[in-house]
Amino acid sequence: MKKSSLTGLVMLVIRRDLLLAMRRRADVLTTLIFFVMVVSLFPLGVGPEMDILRKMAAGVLWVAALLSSMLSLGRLFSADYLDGTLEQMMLAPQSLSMLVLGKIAAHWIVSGVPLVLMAPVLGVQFDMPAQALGVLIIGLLLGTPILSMIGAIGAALTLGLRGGGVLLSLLVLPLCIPVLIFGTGAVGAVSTGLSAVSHLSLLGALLMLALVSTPWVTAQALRISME
Amino acid sequence: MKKSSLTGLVMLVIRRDLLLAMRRRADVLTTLIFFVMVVSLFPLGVGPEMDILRKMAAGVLWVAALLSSMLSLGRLFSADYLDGTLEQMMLAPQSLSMLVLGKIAAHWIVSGVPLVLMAPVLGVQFDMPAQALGVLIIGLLLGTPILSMIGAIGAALTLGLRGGGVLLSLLVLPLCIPVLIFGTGAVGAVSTGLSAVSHLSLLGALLMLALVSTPWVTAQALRISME
Amino acid sequence: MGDGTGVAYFDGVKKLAINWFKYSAPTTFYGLAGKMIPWFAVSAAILLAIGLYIGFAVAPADYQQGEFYRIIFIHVPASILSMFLYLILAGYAALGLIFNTRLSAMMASAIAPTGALFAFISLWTGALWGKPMWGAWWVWDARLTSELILLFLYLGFIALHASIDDPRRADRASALLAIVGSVNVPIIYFSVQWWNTLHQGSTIKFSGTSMHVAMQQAMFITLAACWLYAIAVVLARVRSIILERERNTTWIAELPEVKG
Amino acid sequence: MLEVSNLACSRGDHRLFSGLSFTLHPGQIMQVQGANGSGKTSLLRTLCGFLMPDEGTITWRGENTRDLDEDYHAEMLYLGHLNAIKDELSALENLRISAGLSGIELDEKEAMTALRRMGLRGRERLPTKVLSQGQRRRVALARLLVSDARLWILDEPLTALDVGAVAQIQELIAEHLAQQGMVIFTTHQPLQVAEMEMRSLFLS
Amino acid sequence: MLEVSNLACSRGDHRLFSGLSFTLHPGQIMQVQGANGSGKTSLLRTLCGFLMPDEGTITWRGENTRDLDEDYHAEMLYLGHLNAIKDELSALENLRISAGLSGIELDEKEAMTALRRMGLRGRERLPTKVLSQGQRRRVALARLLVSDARLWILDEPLTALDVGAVAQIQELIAEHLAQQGMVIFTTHQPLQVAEMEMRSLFLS
Amino acid sequence: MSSLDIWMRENPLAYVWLGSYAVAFLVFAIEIAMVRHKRKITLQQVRLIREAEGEEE
Ligand code: HEM
Ligand SMILES: Nc1ncnc2c1ncn2[C@@H]1O[C@H](COP(=O)(O)OP(=O)(O)OP(=O)(O)O)[C@@H](O)[C@H]1O
Ligand SMILES: Nc1ncnc2c1ncn2[C@@H]1O[C@H](COP(=O)(O)OP(=O)(O)OP(=O)(O)O)[C@@H](O)[C@H]1O
Ligand SMILES: [Mg+2]
Ligand SMILES: [Mg+2]
Repeated sequence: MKKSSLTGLVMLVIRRDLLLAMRRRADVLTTLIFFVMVVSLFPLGVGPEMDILRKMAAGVLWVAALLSSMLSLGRLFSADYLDGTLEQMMLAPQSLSMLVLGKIAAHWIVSGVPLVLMAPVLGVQFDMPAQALGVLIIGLLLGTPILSMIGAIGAALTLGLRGGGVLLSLLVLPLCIPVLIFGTGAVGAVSTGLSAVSHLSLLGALLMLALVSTPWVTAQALRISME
Repeated sequence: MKKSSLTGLVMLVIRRDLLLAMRRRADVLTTLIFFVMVVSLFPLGVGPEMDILRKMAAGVLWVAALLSSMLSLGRLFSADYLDGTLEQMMLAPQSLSMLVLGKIAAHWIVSGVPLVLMAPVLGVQFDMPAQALGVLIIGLLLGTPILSMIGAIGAALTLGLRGGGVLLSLLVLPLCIPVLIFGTGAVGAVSTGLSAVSHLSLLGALLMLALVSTPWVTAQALRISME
Repeated sequence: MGDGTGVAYFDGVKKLAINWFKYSAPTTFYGLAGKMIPWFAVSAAILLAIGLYIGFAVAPADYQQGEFYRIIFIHVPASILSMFLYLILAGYAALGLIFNTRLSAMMASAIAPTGALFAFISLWTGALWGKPMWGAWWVWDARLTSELILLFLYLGFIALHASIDDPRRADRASALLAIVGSVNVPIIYFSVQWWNTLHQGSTIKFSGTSMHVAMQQAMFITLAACWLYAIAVVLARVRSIILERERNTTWIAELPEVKG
Repeated sequence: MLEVSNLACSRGDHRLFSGLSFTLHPGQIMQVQGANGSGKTSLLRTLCGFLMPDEGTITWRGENTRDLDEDYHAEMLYLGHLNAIKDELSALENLRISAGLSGIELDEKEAMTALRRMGLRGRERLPTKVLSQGQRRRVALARLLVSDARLWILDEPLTALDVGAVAQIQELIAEHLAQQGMVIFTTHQPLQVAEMEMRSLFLS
Repeated sequence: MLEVSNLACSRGDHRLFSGLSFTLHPGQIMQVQGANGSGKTSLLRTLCGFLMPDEGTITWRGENTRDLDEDYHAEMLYLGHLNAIKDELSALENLRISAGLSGIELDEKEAMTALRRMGLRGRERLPTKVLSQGQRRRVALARLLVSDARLWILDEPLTALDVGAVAQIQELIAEHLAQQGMVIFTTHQPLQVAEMEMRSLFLS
Repeated sequence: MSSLDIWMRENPLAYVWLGSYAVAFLVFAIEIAMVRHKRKITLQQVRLIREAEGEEE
């Protein structure tokens, strides 16, 4: 028996969440497949004309990424809330914000990263040019952690409420719109021959901002939801 | 105290679910707002060119309808499962399939109908012509109950599993694709000057098929999930 | 026990006897499958070699497609197998659900990964073919899309089975899903009629009748090879599943590979 | 009336019990006892038909419960770990709906009387989400008062109840038995039913 | 050490209690009693800091628990209605993680010993979802064995436990008190702690 | 992309072999490896269980 430090505790939380994700491997896969499926639904609905499809590609991929990270966010705290683990986390002898950050990191590794890796394959299906694909991926790499972090606030606020999933999307989607706009904007810029740097650096700035502020806000939201 | 009949019991289930929906009014609204939001995200992601937008309109509306009914389906049985009401329903002295049909009907009234009513407003935003709008609405009116019914099977199968929402979509979306194809096909036909009757009557046939078979299949799935 | 105060008791001998009877089907099947696997595997390898030899050395290049058409010798078998395997899977699932036979459910879950992989190969090789032929890796054509949906159906089956821990519930739930999904297969298939379609029709119409025969021969031989391969792999997988599920029975404990 | 013969049940790979037989006649009560994890809940759920037994049969009035199905359901009442009440609905609405689901239409007055007898006076119209653990359990148990089922299957009915409520439940059970009802239940707390011989079934 | 003065708490519009004061010294144990809905759970959750009291203060070693926050958390242990265990993880993993969350790193052997003492021998590596109600509660209670907290706050620790497990918990509490620990708990079942004066707090 | 196109036109057979058959064989190989691995693991597990039971008796 020995006492654990702050980093020790954060690592414990990350390890625990990854372990749980491994145990429920299907979950991880399903988020990914949901992403693939939403993306593939559009051509079915819109029709097979490659010209239109190419133009919508970045938009569709970003919207699908947004939706699938929203969906997987519903589970970020709810399982822990329902079985009482969240109560125990709030009684941990370390700052709740840091534990929250750990949970968000684990969530991104499990649901954000596979999505980023899958995106190029889907982009090819829409016949996206290579350069646009590259920008898309960098954008997703910067953007998905922001989505996870903003989503965490929503997940904390809607904890234990019925219809959490939809309510969550409702709260969080408007906040995510800037990410969507910069992300698709970057791709748009590069396809019209402009530079994507300004869009991407705005995304980077958003990422920093989110990293600094959201864990604390989420921790407060959790405290409120536990009352 | 008096004994209740089969129709009495089904009506009780519908009344109860509508009452619950009224108590959680936020839920009903959020499904609708989710629909509106997904539809509105696309112009943001794809860009403001009206030509492209008009061509994607039907597809986007249908996909959004599909996704929002998937999301609300997660709740169809899960609340009743978690608090034990479903056990009691299975012990009701009437056929479980009929109770299931009651629940599906209530779900459609609460989540399908508002969506159908909202669709024309959104269609106008995409500059859809009046005739196409009309066909879109008839299609949605025939299609959304099918989505609810197919979704009910998925909801019953994934009962009590983690990651239910996403898993549900994975199971159910492929099954819903014909509905999507006929629904958008009808709009496509009418916009290219053809008749939408054949598509719509196929949707009608699917509806009949679903009405006859899905309640029973769902009831079996519920029995399996309760073990 | 009996009337009055009931007493739970545990009759070991009786349990063994009942288990022996109940599990007799997997018992015999396990051994039989073990004996058959090498035959299927070897003949699959031989046929594949012959088929590919005819396909690449005997059959000449197509006058329109050049050498690219030679993808057909893997593409078509993979496509056909992915569809048939789904129907077989659904058939086993239905058997298992209706007659509550354990082996059928195990067969269904053994087929799923192979089917999914064939669907993947079909998509992959099709995409590689599409690039030189249509100038795009992927078009949203009915045939292609339906193959993609088929892959999703497989994945849904696997995911559902994997997310349920209780094996009996997992079997029954995913069996129900497979049956419902099979209703969808013809619907998807007929959707070809509502779609403008780039993909080849169901009859092979290559020019050059003299080569036609060699091409067809090669294709049928590789098709047979793929069938044999699929059977071998499925049998091997189902043996592991039987071992896993029946690990508490005596006949498993008495197997030479377990004892040794 | 309820006749169980040679029942065997397993969860996962684990055989919980086998060769279990007993008969429950009208007016009889039986307590299922056993340590944690001995299979009490599984037995009750098998009797309800949620779990399929590995072997053996359960008959009610001489017919297999599987075949009777809905007719059997009409004559039995199961109360599990879960309360089967909705947080958003009031105690009153909850009781009327759950009675309705078991086939009995209840008017408001009858429901009120039942809830008051369960010690929920003044809380009948509050949403149940604001009730305490024990109060919620009482709402669930109020079904016992309005049911006309012959067979009661109760899984740990006394959890979270205070002394007063426990006494009430004992009284209720005694009444039910006096009217030729049957009860089968589990509990880790002592339960005394006046003037009744309590049969016990030990699982181990 | 734990000093509560003039505490008042309400849920919704309903004042549960007010003017509540008591002090708990090392080696003391206190049972919070009261009928269903009298506010026992609310009191315990207030002591943990989940609920804000309307009035009054809670101090620990003379300092307000609100200000101490994490330092207070390091010295207390709360077990509520919920078990805080994960279905997918084994009993062993659950115990190690929950101990980890309360700041104690446990190696596998220590965790094993604790679980065995709680009567879970042979089930340490099973996913907890296959355990019965009582077994799951035991996994949660195993935290008591590995914790070094001074103050234990236990909400109905005995639910779902069989006779053997209840005796075990009584023994554990006696040990903790002998080491100058403090316990505050609720239960509707009788609990006897050897050679200890049991203080009672009645809520009504 | 265009360089790939040119290479593809010039070496169609290499394209077919590397792109389709090599990948297909790789998939087969992976599947066979997975099946063998699964058999190894299950056999191990079953043996472990048997040994555990042996100890209990
Ligand atoms: C990703 C792309 C593709 C997919 C998913 C795909 C899928 C399929 C499927 C499912 C079949 C079986 C059809 C049946 O049994 O009736 C098939 C057969 C066939 N495919 Fe493809 N395919 C793709 C691309 C291509 C391309 C690009 C070509 C050639 C230009 C092609 C040529 C053929 C031919 C010749 C057959 C045999 C048709 C027959 O049954 O006689 N495929 N493909
Ligand atoms: N969120 C809430 N809003 C309004 N009232 C509430 C809320 N939570 C609890 N109450 C009320 O507060 C009272 C006390 O509840 P509490 O759970 O503390 O009781 P308890 O003493 O633990 O009872 P039990 O023995 O049944 O567990 C109850 O009457 C309940 O109706
Ligand atoms: N789904 C399942 N899969 C595998 N094993 C299970 C499952 N459900 C229960 N078990 C096991 O079955 C045994 C009996 O469980 P059950 O819930 O019937 O016990 P119980 O007698 O009600 O115990 P308690 O007094 O703790 O409620 C337990 O040992 C448990 O581990
Ligand atoms: Mg139990
Ligand atoms: Mg309480």
